[in-house]
Amino acid sequence: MNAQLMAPQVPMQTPGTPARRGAVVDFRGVTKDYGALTVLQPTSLRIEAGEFFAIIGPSGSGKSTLLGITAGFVAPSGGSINVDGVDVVATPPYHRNFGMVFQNYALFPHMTVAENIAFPLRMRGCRKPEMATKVQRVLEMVRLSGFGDRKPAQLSGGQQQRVALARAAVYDPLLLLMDEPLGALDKNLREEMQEEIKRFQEALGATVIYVTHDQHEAAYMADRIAIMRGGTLEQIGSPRQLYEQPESIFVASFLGEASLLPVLGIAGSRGSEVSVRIGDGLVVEATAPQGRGSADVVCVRPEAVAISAQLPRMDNRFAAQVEDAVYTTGSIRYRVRLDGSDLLLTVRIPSAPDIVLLEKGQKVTVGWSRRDALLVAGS
Amino acid sequence: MNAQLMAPQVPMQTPGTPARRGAVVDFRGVTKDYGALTVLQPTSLRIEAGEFFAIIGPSGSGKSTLLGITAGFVAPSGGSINVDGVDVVATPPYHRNFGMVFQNYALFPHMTVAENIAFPLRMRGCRKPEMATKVQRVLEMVRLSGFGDRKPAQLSGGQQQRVALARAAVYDPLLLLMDEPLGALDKNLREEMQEEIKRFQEALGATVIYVTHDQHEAAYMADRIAIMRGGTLEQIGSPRQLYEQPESIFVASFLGEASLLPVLGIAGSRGSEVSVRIGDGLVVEATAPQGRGSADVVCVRPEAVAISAQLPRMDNRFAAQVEDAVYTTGSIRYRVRLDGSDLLLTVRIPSAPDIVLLEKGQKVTVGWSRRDALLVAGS
Amino acid sequence: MTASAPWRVADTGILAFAILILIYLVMPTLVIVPLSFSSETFLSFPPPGFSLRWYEAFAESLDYRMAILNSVMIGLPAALLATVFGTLAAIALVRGDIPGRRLLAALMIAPLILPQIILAIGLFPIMVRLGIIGSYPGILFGHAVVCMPLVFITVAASLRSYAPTYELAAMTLGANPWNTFRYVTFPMIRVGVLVGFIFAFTFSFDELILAIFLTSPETRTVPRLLWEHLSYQMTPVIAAATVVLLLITLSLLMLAAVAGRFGPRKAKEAVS
Amino acid sequence: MTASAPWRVADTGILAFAILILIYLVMPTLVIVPLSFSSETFLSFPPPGFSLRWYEAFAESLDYRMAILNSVMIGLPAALLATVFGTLAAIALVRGDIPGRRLLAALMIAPLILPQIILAIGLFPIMVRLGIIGSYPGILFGHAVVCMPLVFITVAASLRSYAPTYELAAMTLGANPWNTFRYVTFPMIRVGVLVGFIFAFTFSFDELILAIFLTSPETRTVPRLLWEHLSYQMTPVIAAATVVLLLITLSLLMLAAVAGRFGPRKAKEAVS
Repeated sequence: MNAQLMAPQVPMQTPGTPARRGAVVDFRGVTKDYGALTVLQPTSLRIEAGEFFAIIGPSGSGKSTLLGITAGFVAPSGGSINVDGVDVVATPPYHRNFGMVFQNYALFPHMTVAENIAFPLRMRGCRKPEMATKVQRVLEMVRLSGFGDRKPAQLSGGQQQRVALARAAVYDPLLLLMDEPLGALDKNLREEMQEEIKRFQEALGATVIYVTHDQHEAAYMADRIAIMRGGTLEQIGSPRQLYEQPESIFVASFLGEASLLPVLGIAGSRGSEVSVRIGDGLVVEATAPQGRGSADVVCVRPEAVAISAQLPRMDNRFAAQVEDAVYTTGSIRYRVRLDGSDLLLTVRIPSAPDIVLLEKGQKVTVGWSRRDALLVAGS
Repeated sequence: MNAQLMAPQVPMQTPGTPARRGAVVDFRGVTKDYGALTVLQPTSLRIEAGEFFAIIGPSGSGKSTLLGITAGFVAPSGGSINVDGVDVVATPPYHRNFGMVFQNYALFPHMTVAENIAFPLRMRGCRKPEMATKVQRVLEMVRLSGFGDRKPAQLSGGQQQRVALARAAVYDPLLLLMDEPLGALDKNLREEMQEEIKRFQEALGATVIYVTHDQHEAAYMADRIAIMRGGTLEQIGSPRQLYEQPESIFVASFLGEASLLPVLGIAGSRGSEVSVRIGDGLVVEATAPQGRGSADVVCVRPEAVAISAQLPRMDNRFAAQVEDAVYTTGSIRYRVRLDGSDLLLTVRIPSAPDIVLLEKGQKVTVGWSRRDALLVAGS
Repeated sequence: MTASAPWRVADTGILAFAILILIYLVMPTLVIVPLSFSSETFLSFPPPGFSLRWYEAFAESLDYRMAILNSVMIGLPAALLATVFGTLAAIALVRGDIPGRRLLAALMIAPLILPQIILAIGLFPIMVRLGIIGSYPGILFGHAVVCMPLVFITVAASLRSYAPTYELAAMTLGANPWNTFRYVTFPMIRVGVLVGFIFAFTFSFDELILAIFLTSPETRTVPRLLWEHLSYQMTPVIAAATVVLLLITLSLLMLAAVAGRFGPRKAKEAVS
Repeated sequence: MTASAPWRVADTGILAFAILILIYLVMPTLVIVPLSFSSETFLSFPPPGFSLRWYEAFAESLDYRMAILNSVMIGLPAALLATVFGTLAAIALVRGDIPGRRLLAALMIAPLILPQIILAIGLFPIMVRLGIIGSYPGILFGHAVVCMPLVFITVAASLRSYAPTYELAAMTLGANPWNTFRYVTFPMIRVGVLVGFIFAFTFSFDELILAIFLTSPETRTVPRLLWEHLSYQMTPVIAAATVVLLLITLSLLMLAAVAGRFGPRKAKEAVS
């Protein structure tokens, strides 16, 4: 099926496989303020051709503003946006030739599915027969071939989302903008649509800028993620980089779960290998990232921690006591208190039918390797 | 701190620890139809005292209707709801004495935080000094002591949610109803509030009925979960029961992820140990749940599957090929195709900084134990 | 059952209101309709006998024919003007980013609330000086202004009933402002515009005070003719004319209600 | 900048509309105000000299004092009645579960659209027969009915601006229907009710046609007195009276605008 998508009957701009290259988007010092209120600090960012780029952050972090500026709905207060080398800041939205998918789909309720999809082609003066072929092709791509004559209100949420995708892609834009496109869907449908969107992007070969507040969604879908906070880019990297090498406490706690143990002092160091004191007689063997100075906490991911009576050959080993135990889908999550301190540590282990949950108050030993204990700066 | 919550200065209905028992809620054949449209089939369900009971299901499954009937907003078409042995169906909502938390908080915008919380006490003719003490106590419980004089609009989403909790609990209801209370919050705030609500319920000792569409939230918070589908209860059980012993394909795929391998035939059986054929020369050693007949698929959870070059002593071992590999927060998710078939299997393994992702097309061996392969009936 | 309990209080209110409506709207009709079928020349109630003679007299009256024609010739262009400008004003104020929109919106409603007699007293000398007193354009523009608020209100309500995302979507899809209005905004508010037009026409058709001041015997409308007859003498012809005017008005309002019915509704949320 | 592009078209519209408003609302004022300060007895424009004599005449006129008193004595209770019933009707129709609410809502607006002359012609013989023609109750109830739509519209808009969850929450917290209304619904719609009341009073204060038919020389209101003077002779006293009436109306509308300003606003969504 994938192969069929790669070789459509109607020639795309670049025929054959691999599909066309998406646009390169280069933000240079883009800012936005409303009078005294700055919602977007000067932001520079380069998104590569064909990249699936996610922007995440809490509400008010400026992620929607950045997308609005890219789409042309919001005029930036400064800076430029070069798309394939051309500055589009002064171009009105209807001449930017990007595709955009909205959270509530924004399908025109008075048009049929086919008319909705044909709309951007009609605006481009496309001829009737060509229009029909293109609409048919893209309907097949989103597996809604028989639905052209229905009104959007007659479709389910997932189907509407697929029509919105089709409409935003039918004119082969080199850049697709998506603003929380799955925000209105149920959990399970959302997971299904995540795959659909990824498959769709691969077939299309477009660059995607994807705004969401769901970190799991971003981690699952994106090649790279930008985490925004208070109008600035906090960190940019692949999901794995952000998760395993967070550069700030904010990033460490925003993406996934983390135990953050405050550093009281340095007990010793050799290159990137550092021993830090986190309590009376509690020393953690940790790793310092290269070229960074301050170290305010030790970040340990819950799945890096082993928990049992005996832990052979672990860099860090502590006696602890179970504070609570929770079964979640597919895994068990313990909170343990390190003996001789008030420090809480989160531990997550995969569940299996024969695992019996540890009880509250039970004495345990927890351990993790130096490699999994990262020093992270504050703020 | 927990200890302090258990022994408040103002005596609760039952002083000392353990806190009061919540209400027992007994639904007996409760139905709801609008003319020819039945939105809730006859439903019987007993919720124990002090239980945290979640109801999940896709939109339109009847979960909100069931909650609305319990609250008294919707009159059932039939059946009774006994709360501590008394049928409340004919009782108007304002005499039911339940607490309820709404998705958008429903804090009265023209009243201060303290006035909002005092409102139910005022409706009960509570005297001024007692009112002030109770409001103060509950504000402390939700850690908002200094916020009594603010208007709800001056608070953040999480703070508003905590005020809503306080208001619904200040008159010590024996039953708390929650309708997607965290639906309007960002992912990270939501996880924080989940703990807050659990802690709050424990301190309060009330029975909670919690409606959500988020399966992870339900699994994390609830003692028992009811999964609804098309106006009926599909399955009831602890999160672990539902995840490890789903009774239908719907439950297996609604809660968490699952590889569902269609059963082509039975190759042999001995008690609950069954060998089933899933393809040409592909036989899976599986477990049949007791007392159930049909077996349409073999359900395998992604974290039960091991993936590597060699798999010693596994009940099931198959050669396979990697279809795709995705890094998600804290884990790696592979989709593999079993050799000699079109069957796709999902595998999830914990990630660590030194793990290198397998590449697409790579030959691997996957395996899982018989215990983790459950036969599940269709529909 | 229990769900609607808090509105019980309100139900009593609506009952009381319905009774008042009955007394003040229906009872006059119950008086006028029998009078219009009276067989006698004097307005006496109950009428001594049944006849259609006053309807015949109404139908044969050149004055009334002229008046109806005038009402239509003034009402249609006035309603059209009101609809065009009222719709544009609603779009600018609801969707646009104009400073002081609250004040401007209040200004839009003003002609509905301001006493028409003030308008009439002020317009009269101006029109006399411009030499357009009693002409079609004079009354037509006057009616356009007082009808505009009705269009503004209905169209603004239509615009507020959906998020502006549709227009943003149209723009990203390549529609310039005019095409966005033509293919997206207008179809979405079509019903509101139609209902506003009908309201505007009805209002102009029934308006009396401006008509008294600004029309001449050649351009006088039905209400003004009725008014003149009332000052002169009370005959059942007036009752017949009133019944006809009432029927026209009610038909137009019914038309508006039917149009509203087939308008786009907000997607009804599923119960659960 | 680019964001408001599609509404450029509408901006042109609002400009055109503003000009029309100027001509039809402001220019009359520009004529009447100078006239009222005229030093001469004849209405001539521009006025030959400045004086306050006509305002003195207006202030000393017993007729006008009586008329203002009448306008208030009719307007206040009429607005109060309209507010009580209009609010109840809005609550019942917006929040209740009454069958045929679309039709009932249309009925509520009807008195605003239906020609008042029909109402007047129908009510006149009934009131004559009941012996209440020219009395306070007759005109008072008449005004209450025609003012009610204004209250209904503003209160219904207030109710639609927030979800009924607040009332459901109040009920679960132990508030019976009356307490729910008193402590939750009413405070939430308070501004809408107040604005509706001001609109209703203004409308009654300015209403002419029902006043002509249903009041007597003892109960006549300011607009009717103005009207009578107009039929009799045009003096600058009329201009002075008109200016006063206009000022009262504008003050009331300003009051309504100020009240609306301090009303609860929808929580403004953060930009990002």
